[in-house]
Amino acid sequence: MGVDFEPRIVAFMCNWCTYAAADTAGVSRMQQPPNVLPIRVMCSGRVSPEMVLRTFRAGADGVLVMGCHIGDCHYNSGNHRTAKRIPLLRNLLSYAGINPDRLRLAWVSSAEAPRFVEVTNEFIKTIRALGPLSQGVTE
Amino acid sequence: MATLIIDGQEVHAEEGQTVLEVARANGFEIPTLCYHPQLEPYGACRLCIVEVIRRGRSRLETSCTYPARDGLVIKTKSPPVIEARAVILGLLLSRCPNVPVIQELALEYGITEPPFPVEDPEEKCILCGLCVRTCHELVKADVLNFSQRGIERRVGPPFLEKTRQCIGCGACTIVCPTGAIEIVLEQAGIYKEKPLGPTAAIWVPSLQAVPRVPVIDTDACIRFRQNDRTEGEIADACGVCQMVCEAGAINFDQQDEVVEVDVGTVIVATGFQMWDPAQLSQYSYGKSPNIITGMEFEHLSNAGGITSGEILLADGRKPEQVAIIHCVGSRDHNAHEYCSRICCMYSLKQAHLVRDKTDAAVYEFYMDMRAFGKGYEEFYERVQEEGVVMIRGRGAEVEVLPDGKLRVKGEDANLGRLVYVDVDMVVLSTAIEAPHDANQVAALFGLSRSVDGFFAEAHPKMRPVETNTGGVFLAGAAQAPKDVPDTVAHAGAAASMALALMDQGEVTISPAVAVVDEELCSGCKTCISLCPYTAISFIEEDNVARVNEALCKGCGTCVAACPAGAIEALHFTDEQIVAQIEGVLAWV
Amino acid sequence: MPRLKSVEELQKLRTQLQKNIESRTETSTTITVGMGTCGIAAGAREVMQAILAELDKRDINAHVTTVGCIGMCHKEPLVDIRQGDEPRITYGNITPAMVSRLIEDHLANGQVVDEWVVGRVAG
Amino acid sequence: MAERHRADLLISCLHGRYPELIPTLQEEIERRGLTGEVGVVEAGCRGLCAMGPVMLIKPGGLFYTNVQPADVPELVEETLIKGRAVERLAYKEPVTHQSVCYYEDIPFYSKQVRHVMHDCGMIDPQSIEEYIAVGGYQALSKALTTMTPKEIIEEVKKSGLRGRGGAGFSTGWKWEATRQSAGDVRYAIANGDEGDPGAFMNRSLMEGDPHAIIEGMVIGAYAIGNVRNAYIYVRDEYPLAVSNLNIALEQAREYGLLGEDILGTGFDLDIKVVRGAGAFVCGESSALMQSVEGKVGEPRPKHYHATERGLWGQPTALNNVETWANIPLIINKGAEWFASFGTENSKGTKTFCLAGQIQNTGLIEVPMGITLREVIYDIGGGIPGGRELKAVQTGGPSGGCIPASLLDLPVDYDSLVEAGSMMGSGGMIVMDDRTCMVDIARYFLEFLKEESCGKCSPCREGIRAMLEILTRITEGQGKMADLETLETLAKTVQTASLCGLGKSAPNPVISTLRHFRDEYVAHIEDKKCPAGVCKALIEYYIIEDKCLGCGLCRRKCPQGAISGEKKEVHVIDPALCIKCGICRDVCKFDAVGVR
Repeated sequence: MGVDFEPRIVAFMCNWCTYAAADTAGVSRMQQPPNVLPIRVMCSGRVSPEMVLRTFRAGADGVLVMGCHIGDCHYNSGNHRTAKRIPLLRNLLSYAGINPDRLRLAWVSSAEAPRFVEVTNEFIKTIRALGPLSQGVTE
Repeated sequence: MATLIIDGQEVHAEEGQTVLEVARANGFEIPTLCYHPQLEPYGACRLCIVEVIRRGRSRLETSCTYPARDGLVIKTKSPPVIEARAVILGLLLSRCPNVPVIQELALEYGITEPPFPVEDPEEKCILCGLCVRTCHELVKADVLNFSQRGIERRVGPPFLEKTRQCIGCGACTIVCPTGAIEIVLEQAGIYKEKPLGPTAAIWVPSLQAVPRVPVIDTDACIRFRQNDRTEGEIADACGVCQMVCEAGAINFDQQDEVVEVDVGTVIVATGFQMWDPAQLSQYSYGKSPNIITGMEFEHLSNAGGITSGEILLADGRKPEQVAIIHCVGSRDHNAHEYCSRICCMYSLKQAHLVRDKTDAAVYEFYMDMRAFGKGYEEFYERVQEEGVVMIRGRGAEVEVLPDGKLRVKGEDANLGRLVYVDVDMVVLSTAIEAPHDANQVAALFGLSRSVDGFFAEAHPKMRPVETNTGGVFLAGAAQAPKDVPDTVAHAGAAASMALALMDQGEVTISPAVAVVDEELCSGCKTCISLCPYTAISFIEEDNVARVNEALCKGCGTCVAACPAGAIEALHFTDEQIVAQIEGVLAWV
Repeated sequence: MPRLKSVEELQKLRTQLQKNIESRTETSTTITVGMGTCGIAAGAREVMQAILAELDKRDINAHVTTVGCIGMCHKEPLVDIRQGDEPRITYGNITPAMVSRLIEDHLANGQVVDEWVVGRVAG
Repeated sequence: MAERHRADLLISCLHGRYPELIPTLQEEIERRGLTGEVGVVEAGCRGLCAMGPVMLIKPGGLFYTNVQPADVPELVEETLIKGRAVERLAYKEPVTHQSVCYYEDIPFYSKQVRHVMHDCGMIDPQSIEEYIAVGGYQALSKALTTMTPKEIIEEVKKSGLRGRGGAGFSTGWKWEATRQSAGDVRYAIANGDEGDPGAFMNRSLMEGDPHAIIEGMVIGAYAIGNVRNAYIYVRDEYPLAVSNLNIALEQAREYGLLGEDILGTGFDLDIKVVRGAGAFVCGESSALMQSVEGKVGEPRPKHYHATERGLWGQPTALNNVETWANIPLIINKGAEWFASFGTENSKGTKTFCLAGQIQNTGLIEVPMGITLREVIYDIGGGIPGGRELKAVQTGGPSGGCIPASLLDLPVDYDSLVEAGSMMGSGGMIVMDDRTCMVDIARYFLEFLKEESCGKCSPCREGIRAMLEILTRITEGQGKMADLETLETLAKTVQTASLCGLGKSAPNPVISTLRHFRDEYVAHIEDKKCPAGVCKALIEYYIIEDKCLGCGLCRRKCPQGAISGEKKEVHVIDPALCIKCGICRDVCKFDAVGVR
């Protein structure tokens, strides 16, 4: 795999925590690569498995689902659903021939702009190491 | 009503009053050591002796126990009285030669040296029994009593051993006139958050609060503690505050209660707390009574405080040098990284106060002088003109010298070298931080907190008083450190936001809600249990789920879960999101 | 033990109890029995016991004392009776059988039994 | 119930020395066939305690002293069978050494007037029957059935009876004040907390005639009104008094003389014995009442008299046991009879304990107003060894010392106070010329230092300070200025102390300073103890003219400080001598002198 591989990562961010953290990171002029493509959802619980799969199909090399910390959900319990769904989905991914490491769930609160940068950079590194998701090939 | 003549002056007494009470009420001075107005008279020290002339017979009697009967003639300063008091004070001074209160009283009667010296000059107890009576009559713990008799008499718990009966209320140490009782705190802490110095269980939390109302700390209050400890068996301990409160304002039966109020908006203005400088040992806080925090300096300097506003050292002297250290706990990677914003200005004010009230030299160790507000810079200049020595550089360490002096070490960044000054008093300008229970408040209102622990506003620039929870606003230092003008402005803004919301009388909800396509809905009810707002109900006759738009907050959890794909989140429909995904991934 | 319910009962009890400590209370009558070896040999003890029994029977308050030999051994048992300031009357050769009359005449009736008298001593 | 005896042997003052005496006697009586004829009674104190066991034989009044079990066969043979006195057991006149066989003839008794103590030693104190037989509870029945409470109080007032505990407050007035104080519940207390060293009048009375006290209290309770409970406070060091009182109370209850409906009159009263807790100060009225209440026996301020607010805050009549025991006498014989004894202001008789340097140590009862000379020389038999009387200490530790020059002082409340002492409960300690008055003052203060409760500062600290000064003087370290300091201290302690103990504590100092100032001066200026007591100031030496060289002192000296050949004059080595005084005590020739 080439050094010039630039992974395309779709990050689902909840409106209240992670999206705000990303915003703050931006306001704070924190350096981050452009590989992360943000999709704002109201709650991480809005992210259905189908949508993640459609994202991979649409050509993403990795998917990040980010929401509030457990207990901090703006909708009380939306992220509890996410916390159940995403691990299940990871099992399903390998069945579908996609390395489960390409999907990650992370909790980033609105106050954690540095953590947002850290999590995304770390994920970019992981995906960069995994290489591009080759369509139709079982990994 | 009885009429008496005291030192030639006619005075009146109520039924049941003693001669001492009447005399003191009329301004006659009678010395006492074993008397306390809240305790039964005891008549042990005999200092309050007066000459009582009744039916032509003159006798020396203790005024604290003698009933103020009609027709008595009292002489409080006749030669036999003075002579007897002098002899008694001589005896007491011989017993306790090193007790200041005895020394002073004895001096009033012309006695400077103990006339009958004893072997142990360190004795402090004069056996006045105040502690014993307090423990018995008020605290009702009956821990202290006398043992032995005569000159061997002593005060202590049974067998002079530590006893669980002692609740450690410290009342005995407070009534003791000679400081003979010390309290050893095995479990420190209950006095920790109180104003400077030992405090009672009833205190005024903020000296300049309006109304200035004291509170009872039920964890420290003898009455409450005895009641709790004995499960109500001793329900009437102490109560001194009730006895002395002329307004009858003390009500022990008042209970904490939960008041439920229906409101449309909430302003969170929970403020801040002072950071505890004992966490950084280099400042030696707690190792010398003359190392105080800025807040403690405020208590000291307050005209209503314990020194009536005089700035004094613990031993009562005036300080000759005072150091003020900025940024204690602020701008520090080992404590709080943020700037507490208010310290520079209050430190300057305190430097000004020291200069104003004493002749002490003042040294300010500062990192940067943040005189950012209106008129602040001018004040900074004025303080400099007052002769305050400004040392640019963090005050790094405070050392308590053997003679009690305090050595402040730091770097003078301007000179580029280490400096130290020896001072009498150090004021630590400590950081302010979010209250220790901010996380509970946050959970209650669904608030986020910034890295610094303060509550996060909805947007750092555009929405400084709103939160992510509709109808909940922030005011003051709950949001971030603020000085008074900033707090007032911020609070005003929060109030206007709340008022604006209330003025509308109705709320506009987000259009981003979920809707069920009833054609597709299979009636599986998966969504119903998922909804945190019970916004989805099942319609039996149509065998479909339906969303109440007023309740739905639009989180979309149900959308993601619907097996039939029958629910859509408006403005966040699958199609829209997928379009976005495809859009962003279209970038090559 | 009896519970006293009235002053009268107390008085009755007292009268009854008084006898027991008679020897310790003041009395004007003293009966003295000669108890020297000679007296005992002549039967003075029996006489004395008879006197005690008789006094008890008649409820008479009198002290009974003993003395040693007074030298009239041939007249033993000797019994002296003295009442108040009256002269002391000494009876001789008294036997228990004579005691009843002696007590009755002398103490109860105040009649000296002249035929048994051996001497009178004033004071 | 006792039987009618021709003779009763009344045995007193056994003091536990010869527990087998009475059994031996009873055996001997049985052996000689005298059972039923002769009774043996263990009776209360007869006063001549130093000569106990004593035996009084009734009728007749033969009186034996120091009776021992070995004397029994002879005693029974001679006295009970033959009616003869055993002269060697008779009382020996201390001056003439003549034997006195009969009770009435003993001067010790003949000068006494025994009213309160009359039955003491005459009856068995554990038998209510004997008490009733000698006329006990007659006063009670008279008072309850024929007199109103007011009449009783009037009678007691008229008798002039004053408190026998020492202060001498009029008993009648006290009762009246108690009666007049509002209260549904009132109390009566008998003070039997006798604490003065060398005094045992109250103990003898409580042990020997407990019913007299009880009878007096029932009468008093009836007179005062609303008294349903009364207490007898007895010091715990008197176990026999406690047990005899309890037996007496139980008997009185059984006979219906105590408890509910006494003698069918409808009057109720119960009396309980409260045992003291071993503190001298508990004899002080307010401390005593604290102690009865179950609190620490400490005095409290007495601006309200106990007659107003006493025990548990209720009106209380608190009298000495001797005072109570006088009541039946007054009721039986009348106030006039009672008042015919004594002086103008001190009526009746008073018991005293003679102790110290006197021949007849013991318990006496004399009419008030008798002179000290009569007490000491006629009753007491004078000073042993023909020594000279120096002073008499009356009133217990807090009384005062009366010098020999005041020997003709009448013994009554007011005269004693005038002479700088007080009646107290009746202790009299006789001191001869070998007594150092400074040392005596020091001794009493030492006692008071131990016994001060320590509550109030003048008493607690003042006694300590005075004691230190006195100790200094007896050690030859005194200064003349000390005397003035002592006087100032004494005055303040006297006027400023809380209770009677403190107020009277300086009396030993004040009275010795007043009457024996020269002895103080001798200690201070000349560094000499005239009486030869204060060790730091004396030296023992052998008077050469008198020493016969018997060697007794040499053998007895614990330090081996005496040397000398047989039949030659001995010498004491002052360097080794510890001034114990044994040589002086053992020398038969008065050859050891003190300088």
